Amino acid sequence: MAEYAREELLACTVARLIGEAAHVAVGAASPIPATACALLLAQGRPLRVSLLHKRAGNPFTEGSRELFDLAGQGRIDVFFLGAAQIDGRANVNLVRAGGRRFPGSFGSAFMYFAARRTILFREEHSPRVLVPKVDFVSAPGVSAAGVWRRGGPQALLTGMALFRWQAERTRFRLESAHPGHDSAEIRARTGFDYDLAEPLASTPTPSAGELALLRGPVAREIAGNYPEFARRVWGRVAPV
Amino acid sequence: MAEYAREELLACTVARLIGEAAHVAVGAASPIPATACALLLAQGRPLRVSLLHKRAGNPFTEGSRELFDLAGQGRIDVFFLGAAQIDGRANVNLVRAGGRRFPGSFGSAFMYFAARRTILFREEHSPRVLVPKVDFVSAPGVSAAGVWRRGGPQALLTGMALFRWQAERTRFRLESAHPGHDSAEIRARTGFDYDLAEPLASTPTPSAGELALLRGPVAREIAGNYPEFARRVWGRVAPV
Amino acid sequence: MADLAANAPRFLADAQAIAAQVPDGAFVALPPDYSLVAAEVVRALVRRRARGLRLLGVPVLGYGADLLIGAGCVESVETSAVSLGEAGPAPRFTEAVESGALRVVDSTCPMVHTGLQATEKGVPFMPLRGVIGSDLVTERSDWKVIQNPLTSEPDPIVLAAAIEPDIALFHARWADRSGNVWIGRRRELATIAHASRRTYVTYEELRDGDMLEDELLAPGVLSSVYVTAAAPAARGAWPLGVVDLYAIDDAHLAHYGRVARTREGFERYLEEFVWRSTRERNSSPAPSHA
Amino acid sequence: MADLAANAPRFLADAQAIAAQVPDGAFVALPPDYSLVAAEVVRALVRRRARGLRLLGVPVLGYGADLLIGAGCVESVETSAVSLGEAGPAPRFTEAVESGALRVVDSTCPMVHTGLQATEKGVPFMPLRGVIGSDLVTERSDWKVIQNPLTSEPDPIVLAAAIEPDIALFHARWADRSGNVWIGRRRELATIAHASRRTYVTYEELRDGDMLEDELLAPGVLSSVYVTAAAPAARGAWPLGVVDLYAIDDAHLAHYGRVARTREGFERYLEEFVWRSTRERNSSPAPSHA
Repeated sequence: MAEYAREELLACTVARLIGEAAHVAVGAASPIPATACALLLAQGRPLRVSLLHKRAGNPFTEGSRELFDLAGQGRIDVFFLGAAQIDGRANVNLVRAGGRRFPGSFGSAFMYFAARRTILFREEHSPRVLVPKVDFVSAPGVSAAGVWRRGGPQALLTGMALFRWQAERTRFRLESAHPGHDSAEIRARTGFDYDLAEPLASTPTPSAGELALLRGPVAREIAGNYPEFARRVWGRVAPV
Repeated sequence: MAEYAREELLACTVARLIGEAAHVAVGAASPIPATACALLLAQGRPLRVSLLHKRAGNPFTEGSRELFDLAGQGRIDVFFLGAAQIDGRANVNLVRAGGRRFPGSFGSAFMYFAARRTILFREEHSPRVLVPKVDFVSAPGVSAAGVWRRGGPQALLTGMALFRWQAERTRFRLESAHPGHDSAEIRARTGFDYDLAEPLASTPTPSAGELALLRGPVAREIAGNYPEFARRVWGRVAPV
Repeated sequence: MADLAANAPRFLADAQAIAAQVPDGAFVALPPDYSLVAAEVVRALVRRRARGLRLLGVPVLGYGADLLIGAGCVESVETSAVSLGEAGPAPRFTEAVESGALRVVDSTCPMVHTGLQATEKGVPFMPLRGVIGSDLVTERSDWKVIQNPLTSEPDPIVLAAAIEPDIALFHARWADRSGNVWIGRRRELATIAHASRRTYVTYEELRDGDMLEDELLAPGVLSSVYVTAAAPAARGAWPLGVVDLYAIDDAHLAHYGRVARTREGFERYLEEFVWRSTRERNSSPAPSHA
Repeated sequence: MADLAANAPRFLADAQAIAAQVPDGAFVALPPDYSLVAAEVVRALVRRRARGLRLLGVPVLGYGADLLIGAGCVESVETSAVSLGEAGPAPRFTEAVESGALRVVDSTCPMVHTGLQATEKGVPFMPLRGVIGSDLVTERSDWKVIQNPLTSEPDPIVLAAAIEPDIALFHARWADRSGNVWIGRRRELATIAHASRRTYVTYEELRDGDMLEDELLAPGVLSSVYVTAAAPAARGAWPLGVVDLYAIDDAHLAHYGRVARTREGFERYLEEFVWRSTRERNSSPAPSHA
């Protein structure tokens, strides 16, 4: 089995979650989702990727409003959300908890409703992040009947595991553990309750082909918009 | 007294009505208001003129929405409205009357409220145009208490006379007759009731200085956007 | 009308191929005469005998709409006005309305923009100041006057319902190989495209490279994300204009405004300028009839 | 704050002169770090010891806001987030909120845009989809959830109140002698300017001619009608970037993100990069601290 960085496993997993989609949007400070999209493009998928914070050749011409308008029009298939806290109802908190202040909700309170699917992504897998109930709902995972909502959570990916969202049960189901992690550890590190798939699968690791793309064209592409990340994972420096 | 075209008298009168203003907007098919603005600019007034249908060097960069947004923001001081029918309450009709169809309301139903002042302008002075009550209200001259309204009618200029709007009385007052017309003729040709200023003044005629500007720089400017009009009044052909 | 997202750029052969994509009965948004009308597609729609089109003027209509109306392609128009500007009233529109052949949904310019902006943002309505007291409000069952919910003072305000065109149709200065089109400062075209389920664009010239990668060009670009398909049409706006390339053909429009006053004159005009081949129009300088 | 319309173009000497126009207590709209922040004016505001500023992030805030907050210039922020992006959380913001020194009016990006678009159109509110069920709604007394007035089906929808900044403040690539500024595809700057009572802009270079007369440049121009005053500031966005001219100084931002975690580190940073003369900053290549 090829050696790989955890970020590479996560990017490949995100790429699989994206699956068939016409238009994926990536928001602020999301190097792994951006890497996943770059991987799909490098694989020749006819995917449109809108990076909100792309520094050069930004796809938008209406400024930072355009991403939200696109989503409002129903043109965004997949979006990503990270959060300081995520609970078992797929609520996300990006504002505050226990006296700590986080950056803020960004576009979550809208995008979580307007994008067709949202992939929740947070590397830290701990009871501090995955809580029974978020201290502040930046955006709810579930909406009452009659409330307009085009889409919602698809999955929750952490540094340890992949959970699928079950819309009909409004609960997560543990789908796979990343290599090196097991069911008991995940249960101990997860503050909310969830369903189990038995037996628990192992998250597929990156193939040699995926790794070759990641370390070649994808790394070059990502270094432009996420220089710190590219340096850490691939030892790459941003092009000037 | 210098010889002058009726259009020149009207443009000079419109220029006086504009008076002190920072920003004047001119809508569709309004060569005489446009001429008045060009005259003020040629006189060195620090006036901003936005021509909705300026063909080259259009002032807007947000497309045809920008004029209305500007007015909504309170940035338009003076606007012009023509109409198929105008009544004594300063209502305007640009839609239909007596089986006849007119082009339509354009932006009147908004601009008449949002611009700080509106000058009503119609060359034809007849009982067919100046009616007791319009058949269709494209935009009302007067609004009920509590209805948001930043501005309203300032005056009504026709090919025969100038009426001032009296906001407190919600009626027009005949202010002056153009040379060659008198009080009785105006009364006979006006379908609505109005107040009289006694004695009736004569509308001032263009000065030699005004005529020189009109026939020089103003005619050149206007020929670009209103080629038919410029040819008719000044025998000018549009620059290519 | 299902598809919203266009992904890979799609190019069609010519204006006729675009016209074939516009089904009878479609709700088609058109720009005003001064803003990049796809006149060549309009002629192709007449030739393919399109029927039942519902036109939306953003915010007004002119020559192109009058042609379609006269040729019997149009069931209704929603617009703030139909006019030929300096060339006078739109003769076929006027005749069709006065004879009862055409339904008009009357609007006022900013209400059209507002209704499209609502769709652009994905909301069902958007408010606008003014308008109250206009008979337009009484006629428009899709507008509603409500009390401003944010104040306890009396403050009526009108809401425009979201306007959702099936098709946006216009002309552009350039397209590039990525399927982006350059519309310059004619931002109403962007709004139309954002709000429409499908967008068809004819263009003067194909440009190499990706215009979105060029910071100077990008502000005037409509991204291919909104473009369903594009097709070349040199002088495709004629007798209307494309800024910096060719001016509006005033003499031709004045000619049209005169001859189209009668049904017979209009038919002769169609014969001369529409039924004859498109290629002839495109390859030779546009004739003027003063 | 009375004046809306600027007529004759007004030029000021430098960023310091712009900072002098921003009164204590003003409600100031700022763009995000990736969109032409007038960083030189931010430093000048720190130097003039501005107090009580209320910042609006359109839709988020970053380096510039963190500097103002740390220097004690800010009473409150209304924003969707404050962050240094890849350089991590905004340290002075985080500290000020956690210590109770700074009031935050939390928002979400499209609600900021929507509130500004309301002012841009001159309406008191504008609706947005989503948001319902977020605790943001409970905290924002200026937002209101209503039943969609256009349907009889249950359909709650949230209204954003119009946001009316006193001052829009940003940087631009060019200004011309007519007072127009070129903002390229950063249209949020146009929205901010449209919605604000006064707009102050610093620019990299003065360009001859009227950019609105140039069809290629015009789509990226903000007309002087919205510009209260402009002033030159070469490298005026540093350590943030101006596309095609200089990139964001990642190493410097990372340095800031580290040292500003402590009050002492922040004070040293201010001493080094703000209290020392502006001229020094502008005339020499910007230093990087990796």
